[in-house]
Amino acid sequence: MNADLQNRQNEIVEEFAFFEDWIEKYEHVIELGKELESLPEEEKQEDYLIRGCQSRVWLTASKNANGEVRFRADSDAIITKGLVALMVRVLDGLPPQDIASADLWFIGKIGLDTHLSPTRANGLQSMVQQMKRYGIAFQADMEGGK
Amino acid sequence: MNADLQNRQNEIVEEFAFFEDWIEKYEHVIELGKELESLPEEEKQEDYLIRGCQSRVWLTASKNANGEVRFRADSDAIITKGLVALMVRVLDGLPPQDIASADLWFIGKIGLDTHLSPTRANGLQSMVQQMKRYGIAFQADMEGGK
Amino acid sequence: MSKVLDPNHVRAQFPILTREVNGKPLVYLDHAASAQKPVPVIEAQREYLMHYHSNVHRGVHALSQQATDAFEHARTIVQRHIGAASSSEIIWMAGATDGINLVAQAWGRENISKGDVILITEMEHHANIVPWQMLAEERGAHVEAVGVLDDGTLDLQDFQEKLKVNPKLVAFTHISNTLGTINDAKQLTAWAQAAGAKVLIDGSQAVPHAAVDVQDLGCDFYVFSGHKSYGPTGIGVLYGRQSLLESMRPWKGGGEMIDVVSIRNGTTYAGLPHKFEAGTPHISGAIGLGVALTWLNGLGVESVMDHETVLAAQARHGLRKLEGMRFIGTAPESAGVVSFVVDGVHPYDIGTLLDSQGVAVRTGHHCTQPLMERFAVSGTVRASFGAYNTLQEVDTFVAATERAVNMLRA
Amino acid sequence: MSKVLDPNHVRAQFPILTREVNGKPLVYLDHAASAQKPVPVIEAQREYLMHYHSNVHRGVHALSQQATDAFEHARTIVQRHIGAASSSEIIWMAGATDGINLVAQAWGRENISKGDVILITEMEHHANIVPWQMLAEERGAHVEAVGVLDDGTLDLQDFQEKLKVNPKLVAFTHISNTLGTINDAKQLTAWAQAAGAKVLIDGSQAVPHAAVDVQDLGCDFYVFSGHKSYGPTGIGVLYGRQSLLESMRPWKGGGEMIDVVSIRNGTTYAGLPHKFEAGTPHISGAIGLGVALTWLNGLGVESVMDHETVLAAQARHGLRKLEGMRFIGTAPESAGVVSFVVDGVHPYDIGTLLDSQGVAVRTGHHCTQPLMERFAVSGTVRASFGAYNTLQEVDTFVAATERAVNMLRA
Ligand SMILES: Cc1ncc(COP(=O)(O)O)c(C=O)c1O
Ligand SMILES: Cc1ncc(COP(=O)(O)O)c(C=O)c1O
Repeated sequence: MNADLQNRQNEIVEEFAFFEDWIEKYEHVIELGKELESLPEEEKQEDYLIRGCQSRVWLTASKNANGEVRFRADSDAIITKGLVALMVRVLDGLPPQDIASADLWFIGKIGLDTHLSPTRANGLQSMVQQMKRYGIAFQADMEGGK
Repeated sequence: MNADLQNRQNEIVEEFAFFEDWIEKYEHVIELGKELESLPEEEKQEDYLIRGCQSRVWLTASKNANGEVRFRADSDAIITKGLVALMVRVLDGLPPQDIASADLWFIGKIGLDTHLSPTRANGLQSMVQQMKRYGIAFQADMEGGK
Repeated sequence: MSKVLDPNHVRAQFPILTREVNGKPLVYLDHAASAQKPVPVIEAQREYLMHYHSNVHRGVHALSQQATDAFEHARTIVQRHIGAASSSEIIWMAGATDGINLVAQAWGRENISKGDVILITEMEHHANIVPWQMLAEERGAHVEAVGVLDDGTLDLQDFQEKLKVNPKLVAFTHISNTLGTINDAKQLTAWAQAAGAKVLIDGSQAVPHAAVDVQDLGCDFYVFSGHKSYGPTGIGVLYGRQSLLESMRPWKGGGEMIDVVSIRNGTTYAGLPHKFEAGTPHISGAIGLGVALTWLNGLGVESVMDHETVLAAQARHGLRKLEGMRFIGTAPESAGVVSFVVDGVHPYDIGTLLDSQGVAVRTGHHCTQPLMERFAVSGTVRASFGAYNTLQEVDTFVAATERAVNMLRA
Repeated sequence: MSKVLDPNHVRAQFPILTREVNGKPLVYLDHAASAQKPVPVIEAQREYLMHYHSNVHRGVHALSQQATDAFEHARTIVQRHIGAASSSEIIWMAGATDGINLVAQAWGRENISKGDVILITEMEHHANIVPWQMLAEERGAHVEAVGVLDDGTLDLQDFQEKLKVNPKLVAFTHISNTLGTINDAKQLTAWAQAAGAKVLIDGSQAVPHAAVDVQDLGCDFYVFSGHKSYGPTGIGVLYGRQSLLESMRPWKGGGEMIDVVSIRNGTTYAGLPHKFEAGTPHISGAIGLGVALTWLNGLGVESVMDHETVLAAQARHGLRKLEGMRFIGTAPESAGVVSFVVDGVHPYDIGTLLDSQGVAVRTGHHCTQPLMERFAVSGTVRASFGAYNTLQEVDTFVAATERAVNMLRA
């Protein structure tokens, strides 16, 4: 398992350990949402859109020179965006195969897993799925290119 | 209220007071069913048929010289026929207006009222309704003929 | 004059209200989606399942008789509750949606032809839109929608205007689930019928909050769901005028709805109400709904409405102070529903932060997307009140909203 | 080998079994009509209503999330129980009847044309006859029925013969509710599909008594009701192969089943399974059915079947001695159902006298009138067994029947 992936998750869990109640947790998530750079309006296209029933998520991915995957993402709801920021923080810049197989245990540990439920319909679960699909696609890409 | 109607019902209630359990009551009802003269097959016509979902009842009515209503009835199920016999015994030979307005309290008193429930679908409830309708019809008939 | 309701007395009958959510006492303000159940409703269903469950109708044994009697008794409770002329006008359905679909399919297919107009309104729930769109598509008819004014009242002028093309059917909601607007259902019915239309009223939001008398309204069809009226899930009611129901063909085939079934000679159907009740019905649901309506009558539905109106007024009063607050639906005649958006803040975020403070509201389009389009919002936050909500809960809700908005704005 | 079931252990979970009827202990032998509910099923529904009821899907608050999770979890229980490939192939319906009507209307209208044949059998329940007759009438198609042999087995020769006209759909019951006959559903499906037909299996009587694997059967549709499988009333299941369900248009319109609703631009629909689930579902029913199937799995449905088969054999053994006894349905492959008539005695009378002795059986046509016609009887007395019936109860039933027949004959 990728060490970065583990370290990043541990870091987030420690960060959230400080908070005493839900409100404080969400304060932090909102903070993260605000810090995440927004996608320019012209990139918020249908192609990058993941439609939840209540909030929407946009996600783009590319591969850098080192073969690592770079994610950029946004949401129209700030709490969703904060969670999006956490996902990006954990997976951004990893090699494709590590993304494809990533176990994102931190989200349960910090108690925000209900937001990732397939029935939550905020687009987050589909986003994580989509991130992994990019991992798989870029991996195949590399193998294909060998 | 017609005195005969009251006496006949009282008589039946007394008759049933002897029985200790359901089985004995039904034994008596079956007895009554067997004693009731069957309608000849040719009278068991569609016109006289009252269709229940489970058992069927046939009922005919006529007016005698005294202006009293005479009922004859039958059923293909013997318990239904026994109950039919009780109805006939109570209402047969009464003047139309007394039939039309008859309060048949005996059936509750002897504990067989579930058989008369509109949901029982043995045809009995419709039969009682039909007997009363004959009462009304013959009454109108008389008034019309005055 | 209706008596004043003591919500604390009412609360005692709702076990769920003592629970906590996210470490905070639950404040349940999602009645337009579904109401909680009082103990008598829960117990009646349990009692049924523990002591006299059986399939209904045609059974000779005592359990079947007992279940059938309770089931049919519930039908007469519904009949009286909504003022129907006869219990055979009361058809058990799976819910309001099911009832509207029955009318769309069983009545609509026979009576709507190419070019016909079905008139609805912009404030309808999807349940009172999509079945008509599907019918219109199949039959080559058109669905038109009466507009809604800025305050959320129905545009009566537009209504009368749109009646001029003589729609075959006019279907509208008695009370809007998103705006709270109370429509003058009797007046609308009279106008629509004068223009030659049949009228279906969606009473989903009316039965839990208002006195309903279908004969006084004069409508042809009326539908509602049990679960919004403190009753069980999976049960609802379609009322239809007897002669109309009689003229209609059945919708679903199966047991209960037949008279004689023959493969060679074809099948004949049962009379009302069974003609429209194919299959084993939701017996415990019907019994539970009967108990729920009896319970609601005990409180006095007018007292409930008065109480909820006070709560809504108090909520608006508190929320109004928040910067960027915009109420969606401010009609003078309205029920205990408060829908709003806050400038620059996403409803989902407010809903999430309210939840983290124990307050349950609904956010999103509330199954009224055309209304969202009309008010140019993607969704709203909606608090909808019930008989057992208190003024303190309203204060909690307002304070929690204020906190949420401040956090989201900061 | 399946483990042997201890009915007394099972009985303890059914409160209703301790009650009396007409002063006698209840002997409930009417499972083909509806099964009683074990405590876990009753309690799961109560628990839901007391502690986490809320409308499902799209709610942001904790209750809605909790209710949705439980509701969707129940769907995966059903999926696994009947061996479906995916939970989106499991559609919640109001019952088996509702499920068959969905297929008849949503699939049938698009796929059945003038002159087409729909093949059923003479042993079908009205629920698996009337929807096809209604469809056939509308589309100008024909319903044909495969015959039944004297012992109540399906006439396989006739089945194969009737396949020669290449019916578009073959619909048959997995187990007959009147005869107890177990059809070789896998074989029949293979034959029908080889002839180009889609296959619907009515599993109403199979799910409570037999292991069902829809992928192994290979059928296109499979339906059953919750209430016959120890679950709640008002809930049932339609299984459909994913690709087939995807190709079908929705049946009912409303909330849940839409993607985008617009009055001007029309409406687009949600994906499976929601496309077929318009309106607020029967949440407590779905949860209860999940618990019922889990409970049934705990007993082992094969053990249940073995147990019931023993009971039926014992009943036949006892009844056989009665003069004029005629069993309707004596197929070698049959489930725990004993249907009979007695010469010169009306079934209604027997049913009434059994009831007076506390024994609940069903009498009449059991919603299978064509089968009554086939066997030239107006109705039968039917005892149908469940997991908790005991050999003593069978003896009570036989003795009570003997007593009834003697009284009626005397
Ligand atoms: C074989 C069969 N099919 C269908 C049904 C109909 O089931 P439901 O009435 O629960 O819809 C029944 C139950 O009566 C049945 O026994
Ligand atoms: C106005 C209105 N109509 C119809 C419905 C549909 O009710 P159900 O989902 O119970 O069928 C609802 C509930 O969501 C509603 O609020």
